[in-house]
Amino acid sequence: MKLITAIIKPYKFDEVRDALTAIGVEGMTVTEVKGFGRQKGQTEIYRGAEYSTNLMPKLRLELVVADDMAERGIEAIQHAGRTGTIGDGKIFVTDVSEVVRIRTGDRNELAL
Amino acid sequence: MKLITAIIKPYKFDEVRDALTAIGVEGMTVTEVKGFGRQKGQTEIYRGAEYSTNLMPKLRLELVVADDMAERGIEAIQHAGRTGTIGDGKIFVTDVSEVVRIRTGDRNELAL
Amino acid sequence: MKLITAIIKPYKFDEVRDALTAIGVEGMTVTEVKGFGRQKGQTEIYRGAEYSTNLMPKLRLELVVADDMAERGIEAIQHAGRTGTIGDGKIFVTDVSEVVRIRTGDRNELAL
Amino acid sequence: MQKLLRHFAGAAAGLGTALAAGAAFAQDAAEATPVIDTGDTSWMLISTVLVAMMIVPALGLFYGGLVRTKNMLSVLVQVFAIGCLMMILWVLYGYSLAFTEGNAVYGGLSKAFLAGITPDSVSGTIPELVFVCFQMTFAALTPALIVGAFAERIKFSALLIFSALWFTFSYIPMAHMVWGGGWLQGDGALDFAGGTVVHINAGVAGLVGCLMLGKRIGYGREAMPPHSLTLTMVGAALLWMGWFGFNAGSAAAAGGGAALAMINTFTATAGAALAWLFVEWAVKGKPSLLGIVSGVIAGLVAVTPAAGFAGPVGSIVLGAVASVICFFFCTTIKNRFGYDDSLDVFNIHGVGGIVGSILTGVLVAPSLGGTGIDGFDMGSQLWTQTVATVVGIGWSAIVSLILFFLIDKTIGLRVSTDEEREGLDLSSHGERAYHY
Amino acid sequence: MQKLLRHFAGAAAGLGTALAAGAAFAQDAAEATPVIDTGDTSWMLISTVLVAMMIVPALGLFYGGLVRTKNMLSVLVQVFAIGCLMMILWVLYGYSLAFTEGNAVYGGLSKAFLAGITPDSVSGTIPELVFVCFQMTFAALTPALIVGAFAERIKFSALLIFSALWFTFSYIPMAHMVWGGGWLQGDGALDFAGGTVVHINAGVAGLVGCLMLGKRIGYGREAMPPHSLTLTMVGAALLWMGWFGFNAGSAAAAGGGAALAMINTFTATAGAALAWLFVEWAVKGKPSLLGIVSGVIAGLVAVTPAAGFAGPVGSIVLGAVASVICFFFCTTIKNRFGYDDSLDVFNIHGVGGIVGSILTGVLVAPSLGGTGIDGFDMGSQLWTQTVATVVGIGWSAIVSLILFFLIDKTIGLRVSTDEEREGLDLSSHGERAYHY
Amino acid sequence: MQKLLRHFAGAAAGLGTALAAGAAFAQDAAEATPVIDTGDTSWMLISTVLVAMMIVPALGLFYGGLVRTKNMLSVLVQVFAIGCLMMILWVLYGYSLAFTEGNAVYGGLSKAFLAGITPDSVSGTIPELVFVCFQMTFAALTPALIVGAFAERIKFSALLIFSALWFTFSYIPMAHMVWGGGWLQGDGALDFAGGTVVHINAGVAGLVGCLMLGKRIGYGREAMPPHSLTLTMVGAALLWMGWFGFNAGSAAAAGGGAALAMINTFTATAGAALAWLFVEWAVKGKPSLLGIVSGVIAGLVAVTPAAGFAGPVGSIVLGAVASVICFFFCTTIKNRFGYDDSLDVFNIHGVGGIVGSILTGVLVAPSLGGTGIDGFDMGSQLWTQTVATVVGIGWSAIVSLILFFLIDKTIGLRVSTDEEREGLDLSSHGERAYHY
Ligand SMILES: Nc1ncnc2c1ncn2[C@@H]1O[C@H](COP(=O)(O)OP(=O)(O)O)[C@@H](O)[C@H]1O
Ligand SMILES: Nc1ncnc2c1ncn2[C@@H]1O[C@H](COP(=O)(O)OP(=O)(O)O)[C@@H](O)[C@H]1O
Ligand SMILES: Nc1ncnc2c1ncn2[C@@H]1O[C@H](COP(=O)(O)OP(=O)(O)O)[C@@H](O)[C@H]1O
Repeated sequence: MKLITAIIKPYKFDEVRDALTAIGVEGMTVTEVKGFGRQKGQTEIYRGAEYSTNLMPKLRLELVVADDMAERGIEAIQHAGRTGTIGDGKIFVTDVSEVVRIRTGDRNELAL
Repeated sequence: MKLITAIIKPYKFDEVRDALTAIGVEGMTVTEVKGFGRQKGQTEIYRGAEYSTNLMPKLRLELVVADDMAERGIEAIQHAGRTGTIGDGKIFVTDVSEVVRIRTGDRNELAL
Repeated sequence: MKLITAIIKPYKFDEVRDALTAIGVEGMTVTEVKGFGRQKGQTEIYRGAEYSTNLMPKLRLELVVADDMAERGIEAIQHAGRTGTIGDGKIFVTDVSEVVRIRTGDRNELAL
Repeated sequence: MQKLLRHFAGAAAGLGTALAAGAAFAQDAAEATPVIDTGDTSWMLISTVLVAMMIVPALGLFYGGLVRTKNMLSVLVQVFAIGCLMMILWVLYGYSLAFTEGNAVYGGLSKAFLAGITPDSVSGTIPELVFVCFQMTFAALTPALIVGAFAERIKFSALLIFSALWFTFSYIPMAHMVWGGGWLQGDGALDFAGGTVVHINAGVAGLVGCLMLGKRIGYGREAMPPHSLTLTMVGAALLWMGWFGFNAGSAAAAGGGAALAMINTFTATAGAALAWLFVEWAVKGKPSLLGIVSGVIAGLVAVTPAAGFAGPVGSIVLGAVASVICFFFCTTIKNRFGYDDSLDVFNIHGVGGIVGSILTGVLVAPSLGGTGIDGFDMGSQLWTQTVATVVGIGWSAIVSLILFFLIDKTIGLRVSTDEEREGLDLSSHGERAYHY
Repeated sequence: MQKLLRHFAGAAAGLGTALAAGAAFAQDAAEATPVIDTGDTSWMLISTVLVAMMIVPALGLFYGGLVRTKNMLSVLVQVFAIGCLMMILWVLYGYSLAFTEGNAVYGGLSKAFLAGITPDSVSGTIPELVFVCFQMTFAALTPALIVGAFAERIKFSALLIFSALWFTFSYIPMAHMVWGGGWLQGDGALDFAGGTVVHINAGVAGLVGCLMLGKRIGYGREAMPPHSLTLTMVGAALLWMGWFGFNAGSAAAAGGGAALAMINTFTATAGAALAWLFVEWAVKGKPSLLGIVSGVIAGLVAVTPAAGFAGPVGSIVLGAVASVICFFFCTTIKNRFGYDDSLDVFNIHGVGGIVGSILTGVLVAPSLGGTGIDGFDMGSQLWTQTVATVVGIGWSAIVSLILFFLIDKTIGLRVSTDEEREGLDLSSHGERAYHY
Repeated sequence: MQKLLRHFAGAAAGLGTALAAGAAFAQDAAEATPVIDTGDTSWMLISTVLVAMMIVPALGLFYGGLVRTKNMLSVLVQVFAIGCLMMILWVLYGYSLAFTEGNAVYGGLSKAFLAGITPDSVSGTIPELVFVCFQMTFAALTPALIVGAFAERIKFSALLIFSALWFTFSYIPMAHMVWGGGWLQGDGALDFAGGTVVHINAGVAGLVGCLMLGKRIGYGREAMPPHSLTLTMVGAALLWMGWFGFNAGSAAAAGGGAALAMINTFTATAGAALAWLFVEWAVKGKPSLLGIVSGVIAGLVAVTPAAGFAGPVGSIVLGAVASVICFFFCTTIKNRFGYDDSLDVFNIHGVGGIVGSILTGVLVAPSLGGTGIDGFDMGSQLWTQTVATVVGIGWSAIVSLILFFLIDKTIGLRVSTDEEREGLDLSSHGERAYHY
């Protein structure tokens, strides 16, 4: 099984989720994160102090899928999450050796 | 070493932590996340607008353990985190190739 | 490619980021997390109720780097993130099988 | 109204009449050597503060809590800046154009820059400067009410220009017509504290605005829940508190008229709040905080024209009826017609104002516990109320339409798509509301 | 009290007497052609607004900040809805049953629906409608105070029913007994602004309620820290501000009596706040914000019955003593006995009210800077104060016990375990407080 | 000032004079059997509440919103505790030392513990106890203003000691000198509501404090954005509302003088708010919420000494000028000189106070719409204003310097590095502001 971790623009979430649901992904876990990268943030000014942050708000999606779903998942995310402007984010794939569904104790593919 | 990532119901956290402490786990990292899965959320209504979210609040636990602790860790979480109702969450296990303790520079098992 | 996950003290973030930028890391993803470990928190008191939490605020950095950058990344973080007191945090390294840049569809090293 | 009220027992004399008379014709009254009543002055000073508090923080919080985090500060800046700008314009020419003698629509410029008004000038039983201040708060509040209708997407510069022009061409004429000796003042329409001048006027401008600007990006598709109902609650509660100054202050004296307006401002509001709560409970399954505070505002709007005329029990009914109608607009009509009145300015201020304005003609009836007016006949009074209401709607609609059109064709009304998505706080104001 | 007070210099005449007299026996007074004093009226109008502000937003924020995020809105809806419901009931029958002539426990129904009260009716030196409004805010506040004791677990429908019944069977009788010409008014007990009627009454009901409902799930095991002490601070500060209307407004006139009540409302509160701060610093190691604001409330509660009788320096002592005793209840007694008085309603309002009620009998002594009363004897006054206090405790306890029992056996008092865990905001009201 | 004002039409009589006279020399006046005016009393009672509200919640929120989350509660505790402590000290000796006859710098102790003041004591047309309360709120507010200059790093115990001593050696003497019959009262300097005593005094102490304590860890390197501009907005708005009591209450009566002070408190503030907004828009590219509310405070500070002397249009100019100068200090001077005046206490209260104090000498000119004073000559009045300003600056600077030095050498002024990094909420007060 594979763990797909995707960093996306927050307002793209609904589209990405729909694209994933469409290909049969039934679960994922979402975290609000800050992304540091090429994309530069707005300058914030508070009286005398100016801060130009490079930390942009992003969503981090985590989904474990069966090996054969991985490529389709990646494509779905890349397609739906793309705006074509800097800061669209990344997708990382890592191997997962074991998955458990807490409710039932089911393991691996059964647990997805 | 293994990285155990567990998505659990927030109110189960104290029980899960106690179960892990009991088997000798000494550290973990906790993130507030939203889970998307079979469990459906309450409908929220704000004047004319109704939103039924599928994003449920969850806690994400991350703990790196020595290989021989992995199975006991999984069992402790599955046991303590279980309520038997939909939405109890998942556990994922991935391999970790290296661990460092920042304070000392200790590596691997020493760093846990 | 490697995924370096580092748990650090929040106020060390600027130093760690600068150290990583200095060695050529161009992107990372940051999450606010709570850490459970040896470090003990302050006791909070609210009228009759006292809570001594063991959950300390931490930042979790996630950066994917080319294999040959991994060791330098680890060292940069360990060096810049160190205060020498308990609770400085951990670094974990895992393998990443695939990376995609959403904007362009570039894969792997190209996507970093 | 002025003539009718003269015959009327005094207890419920609307501010417009009582004070405008004093203010506008101070010369004539001078022979009678008017004296200041410290009790009345004290009440009008604090009423002024209460109404000012309705602008900031109350309206800012009420609206701000309802938008998404990324637009929070934009709403606060808008309300704050409009309030301040109107205060300046009021002193420069607003007061004079509204409250000196002139034609049917505008007064004159004899008191521009408050010329000739000294601390010793008297208006009724209070210093004229207090009357200037009290009316200033109304003038500053009204344009700020409008911003809720097109929150989260308007360009700040366009809004400031719109507000200044709308103040000049819609607020001032309406104030002069209803309170300042103009067209509507003689026709017997009852409007105790500004149902037409303030709420219908602002509500209709909001509707026109949200139609002209179009919907927010993602409206109807993305979730846009209020970012802090806690703040909305605080805003609503403070609006209620401020409204005691608005309504009971409109009696212009600390006596029985203020007392009646105050109790009605309690009972109509309580009735409306509970009505929304229970209707929502029945229809949607759960009684909500946003529901009860929406009812509060609906009740306050509806009782504004009636506060000095209806009885306390009649006001309960008034509040409840208006609340249910506003509920229907917010939950059904808006969705049916698809206009994005973001914070329900028209659906509550406009609709509630219309209901209140018309029902005032019913509830003033002594048989229903009202104070009655000289020669009261419900049929003809209802007609008079309807005429004034329609004039208010029409005037505001036409002026707003023209202004929004002109601004749209020149500097544009909306921010860019990217800016809207980023949120106005960062893109227009360079700040973020929270760094927790 | 009435008889005693008549001999008493006027400066510190408790509202109950002064106005109730005027209100209840307006007919007799009619010959004396009572006139309205605009200064007094102005002060009572604004005092009414101040007390109303104590309900919303002040109490809502004070309590709301102390609960967990998931229950924030439930507290706000509870406070808001109870406040509105009581306002309606007050107009329908509450005022009449409390403040018209009747038997020892209840008045009559002659003024139900405020029948016969016009803007021209006078009570003392103010319009009777102002007195109705001022008293309305007390009646609306008191039942809302109770909700803190069993916050985070009560069923909303059960709470509304309890509040309506408790208002009818505990608040109204106590108000009639103490202020409306009933049982306790003749016995000489001193209660300037409502220590018994409001605070002891509500505090005891809260204790009974939290015992009958049981503890929150996880109480004592899970951390339940306040979700926003900032909001609690705002609430406490606004309660203090509103309390100036509560206490100094209870003088029913803008004179020396109000002045004394106001300075005592400053000094007792400041004394109590610092006392809690320093005791906590000494005992727990750190002075906290929640500590200082808890002291503020304890001081305000304690000075309520004494505000028009004690001297400013005596009030400092009163506040400090009450504060330390409440601290002891919140930090020790509650844990020892294990009742889950979630927001310390009994531990502060009940206990502080009792301390204040009894010490009023001491601090009124001219030798201690108090105003004195005719024929003062500390021993007998203390006895009188104790009797009134015990009656207040007993009455409220019995009524509350019966009501909670009946509701529990019929529709049930508590939400389900799942709903409690999910949080009342979502499960009972279908909303979330924050979407940051 | 006293002499000058006697010749002056009464409308704009500064509180200091009018009431202090009444208070300090009550004996002499006794023959004239002073009577209480209920209207004036009503206005002064509510003005007192308004000023009290400036301390909590207003100042607490204004400052609290500007600090980082981890120090939120520390600011709230500081403001709350200082306020309460000063109230106690005011009753014990402050009022007496400030407002009884004595030497050029201090009054006497004849009214320590408020000895001899009863509810029947009269001061001008109001009960003396009301005057005591009104002045108490000024005394409690002023030291609390200072904390913003060295927020996020001061040791709580050191702050309490500093505040008590600074109150005794800087606030009381300044109040006595300017209002209580001391040194500066006779020299003709105009200070309507406390520009020197309150704002310059506090602003200069803040500057000295932030220099003596040093910069916050990370200042200039780490981002330290305000944690909640929403709260800062609420605080600023409530400060404005409270300031109506501060300025218009300083007329000590509900008449034309209060009316003038009120309208100036509107127009100067609105002018200042817009000036900051537009200057920031021009210079920094975007108009911000923090900008507009900073302008609000700058305008309020500047108009404080002028409120009863300038005209409404002159006040617009006054506010705008002060605002631009304060903007310059906050954005340029502070960075150039590198002092960490964390929340810009000196840059706004100090600088705005100085600008206002001096320009009052200009704007009082009848030719500029001011009220004029007997024998007005702009040159000499400007000189008088400058002298008083310099005395205020010097006195506060020297006292603050000595006090900070002594405390630093004994118990120390700053928390440890670890505590500062952890945040004062947890390390000094054992709490966290939010648990969302
Ligand atoms: N090496 C990396 N490791 C982890 N996350 C990264 C890395 N590089 C970029 N990111 C994440 O991807 C986001 C987008 O990256 P950025 O460089 O801004 O744009 P783009 O992906 O379009 O080139 C960043 O905000 C960050 O969250
Ligand atoms: N494929 C997945 N990858 C990552 N997280 C998942 C996945 N499926 C479920 N989850 C997480 O587990 C939580 C519980 O899943 P859900 O399907 O609701 O219930 P259950 O695990 O009881 O079948 C989800 O809220 C989500 O956070
Ligand atoms: N086994 C672990 N798995 C995941 N995270 C851990 C683990 N142990 C510690 N951590 C993280 O590292 C942080 C620091 O650990 P701690 O034991 O307090 O100090 P130190 O690393 O200095 O020994 C913790 O707060 C937690 O976030």
